[in-house]
Amino acid sequence: MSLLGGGIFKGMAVTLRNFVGSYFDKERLTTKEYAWRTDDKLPERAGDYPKEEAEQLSDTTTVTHYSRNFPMLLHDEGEPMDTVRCVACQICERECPPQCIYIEKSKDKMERGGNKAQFYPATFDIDVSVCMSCQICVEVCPFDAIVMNSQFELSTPDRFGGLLLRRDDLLKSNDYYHKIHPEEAAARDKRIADEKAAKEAKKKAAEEAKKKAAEAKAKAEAEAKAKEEAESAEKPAEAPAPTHTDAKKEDNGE
Amino acid sequence: MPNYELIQQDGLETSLLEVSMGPHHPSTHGVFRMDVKLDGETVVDLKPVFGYLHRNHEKLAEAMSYLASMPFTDRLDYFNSMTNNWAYALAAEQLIEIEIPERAEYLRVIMSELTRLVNHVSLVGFFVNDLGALGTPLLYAFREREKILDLFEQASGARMMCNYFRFGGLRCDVPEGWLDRTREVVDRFPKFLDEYEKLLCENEIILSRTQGVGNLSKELAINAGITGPMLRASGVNYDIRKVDNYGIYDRFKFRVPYSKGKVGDCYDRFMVRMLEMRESIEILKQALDGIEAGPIMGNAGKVFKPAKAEAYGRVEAPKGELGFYLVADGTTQPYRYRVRPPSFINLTVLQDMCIGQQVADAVIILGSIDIVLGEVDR
Amino acid sequence: MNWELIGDILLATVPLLVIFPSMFALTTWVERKALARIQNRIGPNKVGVPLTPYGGNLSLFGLGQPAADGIKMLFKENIVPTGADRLFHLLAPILSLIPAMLVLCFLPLEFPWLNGEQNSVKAFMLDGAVIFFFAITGLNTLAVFMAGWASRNKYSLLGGMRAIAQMVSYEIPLVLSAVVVVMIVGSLNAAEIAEAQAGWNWYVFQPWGLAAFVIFFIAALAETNRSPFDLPEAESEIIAGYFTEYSGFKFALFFLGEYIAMFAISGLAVTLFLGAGGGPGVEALPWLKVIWFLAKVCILIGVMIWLRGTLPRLRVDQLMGFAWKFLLPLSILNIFIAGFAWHAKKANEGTAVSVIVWVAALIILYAAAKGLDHVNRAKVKPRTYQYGE
Amino acid sequence: MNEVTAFWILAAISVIGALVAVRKRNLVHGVFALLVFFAGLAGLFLLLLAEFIAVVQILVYAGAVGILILFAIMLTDRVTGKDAFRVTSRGSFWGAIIALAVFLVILLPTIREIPLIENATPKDMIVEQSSVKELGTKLIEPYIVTIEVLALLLTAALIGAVTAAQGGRASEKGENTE
Amino acid sequence: MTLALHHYLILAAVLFCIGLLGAFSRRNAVVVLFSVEIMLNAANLNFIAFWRFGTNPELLHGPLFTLFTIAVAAAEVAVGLALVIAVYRHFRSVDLESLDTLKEE
Repeated sequence: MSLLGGGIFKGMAVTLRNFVGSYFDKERLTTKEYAWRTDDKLPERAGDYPKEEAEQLSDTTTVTHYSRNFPMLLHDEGEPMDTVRCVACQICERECPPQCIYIEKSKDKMERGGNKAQFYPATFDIDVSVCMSCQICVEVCPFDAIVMNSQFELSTPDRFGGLLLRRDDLLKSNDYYHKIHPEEAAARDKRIADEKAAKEAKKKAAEEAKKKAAEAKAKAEAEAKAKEEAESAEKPAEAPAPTHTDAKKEDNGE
Repeated sequence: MPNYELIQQDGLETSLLEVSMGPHHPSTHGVFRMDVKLDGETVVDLKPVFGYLHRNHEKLAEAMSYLASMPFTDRLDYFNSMTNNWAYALAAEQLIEIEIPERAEYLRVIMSELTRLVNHVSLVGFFVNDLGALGTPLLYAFREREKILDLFEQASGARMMCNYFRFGGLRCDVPEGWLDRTREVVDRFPKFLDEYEKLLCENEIILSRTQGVGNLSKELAINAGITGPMLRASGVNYDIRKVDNYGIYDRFKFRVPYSKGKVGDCYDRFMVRMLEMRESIEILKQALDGIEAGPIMGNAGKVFKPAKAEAYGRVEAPKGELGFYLVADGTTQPYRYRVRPPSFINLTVLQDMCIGQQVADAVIILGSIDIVLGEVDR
Repeated sequence: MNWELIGDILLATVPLLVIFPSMFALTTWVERKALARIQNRIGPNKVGVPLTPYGGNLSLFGLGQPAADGIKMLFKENIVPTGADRLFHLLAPILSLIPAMLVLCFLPLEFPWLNGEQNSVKAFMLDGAVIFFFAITGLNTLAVFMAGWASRNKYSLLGGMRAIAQMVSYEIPLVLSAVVVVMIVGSLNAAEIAEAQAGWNWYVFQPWGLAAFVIFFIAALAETNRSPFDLPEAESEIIAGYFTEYSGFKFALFFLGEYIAMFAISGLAVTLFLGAGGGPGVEALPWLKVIWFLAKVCILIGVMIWLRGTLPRLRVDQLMGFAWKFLLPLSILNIFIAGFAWHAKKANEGTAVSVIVWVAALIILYAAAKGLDHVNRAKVKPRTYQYGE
Repeated sequence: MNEVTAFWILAAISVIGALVAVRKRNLVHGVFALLVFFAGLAGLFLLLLAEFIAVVQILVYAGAVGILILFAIMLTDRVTGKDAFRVTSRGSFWGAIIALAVFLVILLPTIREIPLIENATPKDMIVEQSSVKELGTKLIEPYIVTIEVLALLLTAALIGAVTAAQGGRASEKGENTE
Repeated sequence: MTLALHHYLILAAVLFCIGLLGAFSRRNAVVVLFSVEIMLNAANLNFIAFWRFGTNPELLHGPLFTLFTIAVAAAEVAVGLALVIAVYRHFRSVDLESLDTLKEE
């Protein structure tokens, strides 16, 4: 025989425990009071609401290092458009599931970071009202040019243009990327560095091999020459054949 | 003016009241409509109307690459994006020879069982909310759900639309320390469940509101193709994790709770879910013990281009059997893409369960079916 | 003109019109805050005294929230649905507030500035205060019906009909449990009932009084449409019941009426069972009586909020069954037990006898309640489940 | 504000309430007008120092009878409460004539009696003599048989009403009613 | 001017005749029930008035009789409305003029 209304009393005990616990137990009260400003002041006017970028990023209650929101374009140190990684290959545009990316290739080519001159995006628009933050563009990008931003305060009074992010809005530095996603950025940079190192190593190896080959060739030639010279001392010596630029060209073409 | 139809009942002649509950109604769990004919408070006829959230999911998928559909599967049952991803990945992986690394399999199980916890705990909260509690159980449920969603966010970058699974593995590895945090959450969960059970399972009002309400017989449940906890609440021992042993479920020891009776009512459906959560915790503990370091992506190529074939992949989603049927025609896009949504098929018996019940019962019966309109309407 | 009488009336009514609406404002804040804490939230915490031009503001734990809500309600558009009965749609909220305000007069609040001897509210020293209370609260039903019918909305109509059925049914156990006290005191006068309980002689300490108090409190919850009997406003079923179509100030009036009715009925419970203004220190400082009275009312309101945070609601047939098959037989039995206990006490004054009577009455009442519960909910019990490997 | 003003106001309220109740086409409006009439009458009872009767008037008429009539309207007519057919009956003209005649017939003797009855018992005495306790004692002692008969009548009416309203069908079905 | 018995008597007469008018002129059975209630209440007013202004108020005849009337009236309303509902169920109408089966069939 159970107590009359015992289940109700048990439930009331649970709610009472939660009521009291919410004042003492961090585990129970998981919500946090949302401060308007760090200096605990009200915003000066209603239009103040979309916060400054730095402030948004410092607000770790809403944004963690793992959050992804909308894509952005990465550029390396220097002027954004001079160092943008994107080469307007349009793979992301093709793969984007909701098709929110629009890219126009540039007419001319541009050289970045000592690499071969490539196209750059003349237009790069992302309609974030359509984007669903799926990160597929990031996955398919072969140049590590597009990554996810965690900025979320994008509210705007402009109904049509306001949510269409243009190329210049999207361009963010690699430092910024490191700030918002330190682990991911470090991993990515490491991978790029590894790849680059691997490439360098390969290049070096190739160069060395070439050098060796050239040396060998030169040697052989020299020997041959010597031989020839020995054979006919009248003929003048030829310039050595190996060229640095050729090797580089070959490497870039991979 | 509404249609009134004269009816005879108990010798008292009254007129029927036609109420269109929804699509804007607090307890239809989205944009769902029930055209209810009421005799006083009793439901004499009920017609479910849906399609308000139709997004052309299946046809869209036929016009884009296999991978591009993956984020869209998140939006089917937006409570359980991980299991949706898994079902789709399973189907696609059957189309092509692909090897899934060990660590990825373990993480898939962990994610899927965490999803089950998320779904069941909030379903119980919503259900009790439909019963009329002022959100208290729901908010306790959401408090716990938040902790799991934080884990999802750390792993995949998003809380709900995770888009985490890939053909042949997972998109990325979990960050450092994630497994420890998960273990902490999992270890604490039973304590919360005890409290939750104390709050709900013995409450006289809940008992008398749910028992004998929304009866679904075993035969009807089987014939209507009901799956998941709802089928088990009607007394059928059927769980795809046991039947198919997909993934690595055969390595874990767990039990499947099901009802003793031949008829399942709302109380059974509620309790089966409560008990399933405990089993999920067991699986999670075993999986967290068993997981080892390793790669998370197999030998999958960059371009997914299967040969001509058909495949059907199904998982035990928290709501029931979630299946994806794919027909490949040798291109990078599926020729046919079809979802078997558990919510939709479980919803088909709504009318049978509701007729003769009170209008307040119709609401909780709908709640106990556990539908998500994103999946019903696709 | 009888200026003295008018002065008395003003002195008696103006405090009521000040105290209870301000308590209403405070209660909405307390309720939101308490429910939030029960649900592990924070609740209103921003609105306070806006001093933005002077740099910063006072948030005061969100105490400004009721004022902000009130201002918002006042300035909202008054929407009357097409096809609604405009006159009744307007009258219903007013009619729901009037009886609630009116019955406050019958509470034995002994304001120190009044020169009445028995009942502080001299102007309303009615002989049949308790029955007047029930008569006037009964009018609330009409307001609810009016709102439900005039809105020309099916949910409103359903809610209105539910409300009527519920209020009419629960009035019976409510009155029957009050009858016990009236019977023992031998008066319907609230002041006399309060006086009879002076000096910790509260009726809630008697077994029949305890039972009557519990029945009264449950029925009061139903009368004021509080959880778990909030079927007329069941959000998950019929949107907001009879005030689905109300917004703005009319809704605020309904809201106010509902809370004032809560205070009134809690006040009656305090009068009947909890010793009215009695409490420590009232002999020395008579003005403490008002404080004690209001404090007890607040405790009852707190329990109502606590219940609201815990319980789901009943179904219509269960609600009716509970009133007619559980509360009604129990309260009738309670009347008999009260009569027997009273006679037993009168016959012999010994402590032993009174203790035996006390315990026996409690056991009988509990057994009866248990038996009724068992009969009513024979099939309802927790189940066990089997597991497939 | 003295008693006379109160009387005229209350009289006006009850007469208007009664007239509207009788003439209004919309039945629900009619019921609420009837309730206004009852309330006005309760006020008049208070004016006549019959406090307890006023309470009972409100409790029974406004609380119970009004609700009962509303339920009957909801069960018999459309929920709009509008009369679907012609309001007045065939003999309404003659009805009005008869009503007027009756009024005159009642009124003439009343007017003639006016000078005879004017001295009333003082207020305080009435209040003292008509307390609820006094009324209860009277009800128990001389009228105990009446009240028992009344209780029987009410029970019979309750059973009769339920039987009549439920009709033959429910009794055939047996104790199926929840 | 002071209030005297005749004020109340005339008021009661007016109310009674309004009730009579309603009972005679309306076709809806429910309205006829209203009218009967109005007449009964007019009579009650008379009882109370005579008690107040008459001799021997300590006997409380007026209030007691009114109490009984109210009880009987409540019973009458309950039965009357039950009959109205029964009639409605049978004829699908509460129009008193259409309830003439005894006359024509």
